Amino acid sequence: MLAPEPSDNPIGASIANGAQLAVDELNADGGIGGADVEISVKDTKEDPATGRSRYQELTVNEGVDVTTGVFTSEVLLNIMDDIAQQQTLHMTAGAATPEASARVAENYEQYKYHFRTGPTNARHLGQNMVDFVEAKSGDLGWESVAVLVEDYAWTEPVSAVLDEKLGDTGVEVAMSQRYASGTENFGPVYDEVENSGADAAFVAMAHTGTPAVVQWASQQRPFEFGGIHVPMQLPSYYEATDGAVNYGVTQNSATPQSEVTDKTVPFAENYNEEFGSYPVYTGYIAYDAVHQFASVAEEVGSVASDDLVSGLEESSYTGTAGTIEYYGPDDQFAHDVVYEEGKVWPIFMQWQDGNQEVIYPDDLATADYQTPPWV
Amino acid sequence: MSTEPDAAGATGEGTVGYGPDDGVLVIENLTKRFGGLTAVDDLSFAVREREILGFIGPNGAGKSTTFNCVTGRYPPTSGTVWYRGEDVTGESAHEMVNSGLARTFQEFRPLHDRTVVENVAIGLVPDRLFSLAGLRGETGQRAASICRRVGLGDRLELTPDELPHAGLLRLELGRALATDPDMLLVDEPFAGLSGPEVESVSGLLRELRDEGLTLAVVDHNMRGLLSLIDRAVVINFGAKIAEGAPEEIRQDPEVQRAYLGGDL
Amino acid sequence: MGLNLLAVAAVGGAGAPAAILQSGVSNIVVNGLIISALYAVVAIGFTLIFGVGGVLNLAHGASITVGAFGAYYVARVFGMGAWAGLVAGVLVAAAFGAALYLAMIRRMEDEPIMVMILTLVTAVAVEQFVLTVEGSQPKAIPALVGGVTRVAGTNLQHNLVVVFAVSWAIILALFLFVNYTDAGKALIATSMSRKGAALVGIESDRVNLATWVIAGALAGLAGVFLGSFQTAHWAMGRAPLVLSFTIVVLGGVGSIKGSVVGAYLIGFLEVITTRVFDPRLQTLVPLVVLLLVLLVKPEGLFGRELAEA
Amino acid sequence: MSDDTLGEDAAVEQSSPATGRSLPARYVAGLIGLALLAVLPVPSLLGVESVTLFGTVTITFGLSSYQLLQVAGAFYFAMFAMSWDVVSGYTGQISFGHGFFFALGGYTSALLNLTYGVAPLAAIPAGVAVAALGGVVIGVPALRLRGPYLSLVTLVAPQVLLSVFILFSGTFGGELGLSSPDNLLGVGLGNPVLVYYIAFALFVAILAVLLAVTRSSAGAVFTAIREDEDAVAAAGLNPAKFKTFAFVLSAAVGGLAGAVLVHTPVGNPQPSQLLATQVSIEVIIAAILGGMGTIVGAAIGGLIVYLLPEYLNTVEYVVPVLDAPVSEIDFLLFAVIALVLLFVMPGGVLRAALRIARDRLSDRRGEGVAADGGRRARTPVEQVRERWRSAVERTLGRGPDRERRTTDGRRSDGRRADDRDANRGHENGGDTDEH
Repeated sequence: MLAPEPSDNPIGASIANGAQLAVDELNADGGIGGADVEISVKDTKEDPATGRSRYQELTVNEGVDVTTGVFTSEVLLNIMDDIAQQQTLHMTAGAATPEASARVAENYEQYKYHFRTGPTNARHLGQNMVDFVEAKSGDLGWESVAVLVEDYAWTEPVSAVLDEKLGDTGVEVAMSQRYASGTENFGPVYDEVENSGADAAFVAMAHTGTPAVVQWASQQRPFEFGGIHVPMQLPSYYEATDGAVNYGVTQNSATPQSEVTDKTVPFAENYNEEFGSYPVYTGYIAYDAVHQFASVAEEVGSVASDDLVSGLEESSYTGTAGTIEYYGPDDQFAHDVVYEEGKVWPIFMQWQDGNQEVIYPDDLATADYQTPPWV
Repeated sequence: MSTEPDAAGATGEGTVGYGPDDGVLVIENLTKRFGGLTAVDDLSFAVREREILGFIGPNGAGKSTTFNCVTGRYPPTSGTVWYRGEDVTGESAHEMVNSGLARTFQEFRPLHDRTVVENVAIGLVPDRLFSLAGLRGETGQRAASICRRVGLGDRLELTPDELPHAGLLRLELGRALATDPDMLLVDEPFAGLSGPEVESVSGLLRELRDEGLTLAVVDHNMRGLLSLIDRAVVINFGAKIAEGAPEEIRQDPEVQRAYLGGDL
Repeated sequence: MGLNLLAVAAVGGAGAPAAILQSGVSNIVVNGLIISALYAVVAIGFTLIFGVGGVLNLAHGASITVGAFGAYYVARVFGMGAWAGLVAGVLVAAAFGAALYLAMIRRMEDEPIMVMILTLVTAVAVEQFVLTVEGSQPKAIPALVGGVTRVAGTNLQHNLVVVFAVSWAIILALFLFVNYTDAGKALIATSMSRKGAALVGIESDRVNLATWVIAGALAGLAGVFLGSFQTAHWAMGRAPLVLSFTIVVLGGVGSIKGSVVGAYLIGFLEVITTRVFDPRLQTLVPLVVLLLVLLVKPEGLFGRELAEA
Repeated sequence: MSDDTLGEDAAVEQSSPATGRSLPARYVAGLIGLALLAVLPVPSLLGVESVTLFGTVTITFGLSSYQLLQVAGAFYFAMFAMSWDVVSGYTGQISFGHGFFFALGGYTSALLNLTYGVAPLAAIPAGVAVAALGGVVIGVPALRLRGPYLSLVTLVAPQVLLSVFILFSGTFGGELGLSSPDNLLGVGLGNPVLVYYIAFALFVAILAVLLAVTRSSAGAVFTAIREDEDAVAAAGLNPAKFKTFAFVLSAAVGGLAGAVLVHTPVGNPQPSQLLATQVSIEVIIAAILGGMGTIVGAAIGGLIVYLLPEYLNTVEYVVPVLDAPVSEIDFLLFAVIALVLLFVMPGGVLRAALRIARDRLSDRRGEGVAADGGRRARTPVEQVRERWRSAVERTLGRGPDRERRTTDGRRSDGRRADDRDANRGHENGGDTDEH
């Protein structure tokens, strides 16, 4: 289990706790093939070098059968070669870079031990944003958007898809910027957005999301705010930002109240009971990954990596975030979770007075979109 | 070291303008200004082969500045310095040393982190990055013999901080000698020395001259110097006010005015 | 100076529609004025310590973090409001400065290199402590004053106006203190010559302590401001520390006037870089300026003027 | 290794003529240490990592594969620390941003490999060359700048580099770095013993070269520069040449370590490992704690500083007040421990150990402490301190530094220096040697 700062970063904590919950359930249910499941959590500190060292600790030293987790794309890419060398199954739960699956596709025999249980890869994240705009821009009243994307590896495919397809949705792209990683002062960026006259900032943010949304709200910038904003997925985020996140929109795997599948709400409730808070998306994915791994291991009757690989390729498992299937070895996104309506199809939610309300897709919607009052 | 005929003698004293060959070290129209302050003002003089020249002036007269301009600590504002017929104006400190002009520091600058003999040995290190000349074997012996030469033979393994004042002066001389100079600039050697010590150091300097070295000795105080030097140049406010044999200097009215009859 | 900058901005923005251009320019001016005032507050504390104690305080950025989180706790966690947070942030950071001086610096005053190393490690320890306790997610500190006014095509946040006004009030107060009070003159005397100050009966220990307290308070204030219009997080002190170097080197060591001028140069340079050229150059430009000044004119553009400042 | 006593050794060891040419105890200790490091992987090589005696007592020797990898990583870090020591410990030009050189070496080699497919063996020398060039870029300004100003340049240089990396993140991978390039000679995770020995061989080679240089006359000149540049010039030596040489040598060695490191399974071309402020700080702490200006001390300090957090990482104890396990706050603990140690023994662990050992030894021999009292030389830290003070004093116009220096140098008379005012007018102009 590789998680960033599992004791204080909610993303890392969700990975660790989600997996822990799944393991507890498995063991209560007799383990895998009668054997108890042990879990070992290591802290990547969101740092590629540390992540790699911890991965080596898990695989070289502890000889684990499967690894999961990894939130940061850079960390994942940095352990891909070690995964190949160690020939140990890895189920990513957090990092979105399609470069990982590209390597699986290009060099299948070497890299086939990598699967991405979630989230959908970054190209699909971009596609998901386009699909959202296409479906909802009318309801939201977004005629033009300013695309703001943080400059990290995971957003490159997102930007590529947005550049390519956003224009075709009928929404005008008034401005498009990849701002520097580590940006803290969004004043200049927002001034540009204002000057561009866009209705909304359409964002892809993870590492830099908090200062961005806090400054948007506290400065009452005259545009709306939505897209993929990872911290905003955090159920305790309203509290953490002192309400600044109100009216912000983000894509998400699931929310504690959304019935993405039958398992979603029970899992969220169990998690809350056990750990005193609700999980973020990585929690759902890590939980699903452990369960899917267990069911495949039971099925093939082995924890040998090669058996597990073929087992997972065949597997269709309905978890908390949707029905999880993987693209085949020949697909350009080999071993990535399939992005498709009815399988894994993320939701979009808006913060409304402290609640995460689903606004898309319509069948799961719990509320209508609200425009910030100052816009 | 060769003993050339005394070329400077022909030129005579008091003549304006010196040529490159008027002495071992020739300073012509040297001026150094710091901002608005003129520390050295159009100063010219020559140091002849194998003499001991006294370079004298009251406190603040510009002696050390002249010295520092000659030895490359900072470049003169204008003027020329010749050493052995070559224009060496503005050359850096180590280049001057390598061309044969060594100096001591008035305020003593030993390397506090090493012994006496190691302090001297640093002067024996060739100015090359990669050198096989180890510091132990031969170098160590040469350094030790230089220490003995300057009267520190029994204190090789002491650190500078353990040396008395006179010992530090000897150490300065030892380190300068280690660079194998033709000429030595000695900055204020006698200040703070007792009478017998002055005698002893003077003896050492005279011996060095007898071995072929040319010396220029700076002091603001002529007392200890008179028996040592062959000739003196006296400056005040950065300009030369007198030049000649010690006795002439002592009688010179302008020199007496500069010192208000005091220190002479 | 303002005029020159306007000209540069206008050239940079040439070709844009006039209205946008105009709002862009007023934007640059407003943002530059405000951010520069904040930078000046940070840099003055840094330069005072350097001037008076002769040491570089690399924990100055940590003081900013300490101030910001002090304010965060009082304002958010204890729910006592933004202004109480401001006071708390300043006090906590001043206490941090005092503690640093008394526990560590006082014994190392003559060892600038050890001070530099120890303060650097202290800064790391503070960062790591905040990271451990609060995590890596940034925290929002409530704005001192809410609301926005539209001025000359720019949205002017009232919060930033407060930042600007308080910063300038502090700068002017310090200037008057240093020049017209006995305590301030003692400070200058100590910065000129510790020996000399001792001769006229100034206890350099107390002056140094006062300097560290003042510098800590200024950094704390800046931390609260930064936290209130950006966010507070564990590494928030790093960039301001580097900016302080740049400003102090630019403006000359130990000079309040120099720091203010340096801060305005750097502040406007930063704002213009981000608006007119590329926002991603924001961190690079001050660094390059610092290197250039160090290499070309290390005594600063204005030399040392603490003597009369 | 030469065994002369000039230079830094003099401060460490009491050179007693009585010991003659027999190998001093510290060399024996050093060689034993190296020998131990050399045989560390043997048990795991033989597949015997533990033996159970009489069915009850289990003795574990050697290290697990993962621990071997960790020690290999520590070797590279020790090389960084040694490279820092050459320039900062010896010449007193304190570098606050040595990561600049590690990153130049590591990134150059990694980029050549990743982008152009250059084999590691060919890419590494290129990395070394670029790092050495970086040494010139920093070393030449260092000729003009003194004290804190030089340190500011070194502090800022890696940040400029990092900003450039972020600005051109497409090429340099930004804040989080590049992915790992090919392994050197194809030695990867599967062969931890070889990974270990490659690191160990390079470690020993660099240690030997740096010991040779610093124990040669060049080393004596380096320490003399640290002590007094004018005196060095007065000895006919060009301080600028030697300072630049020290910078270039240091940069090249650091670059070499960085370049090889990225081609191992324990290293990555990433800011957090090569360029971050944290790296540069850790190197300083390692060298100072180990004993600045000794090379060996830096090596030992480097090993300890790298392995300490790795050890803390395995500790599962939860710190009560912070409510965080030790393994997650290793760097915080490290910083606090370092702070305390720096405060208690700024002269370094090695020096302290040697001093204690020496005192014990002389006690046993019945020699008085006085035998050693004659060699109370100043530590490099004190020397550098002295230089800085003068640089700061000059900058601040607090009068000529010489006065202080001579006070420390126990000048007996109190006469006023001739021409001082003129000098002062000059020296107040700034902190540089403008001339």
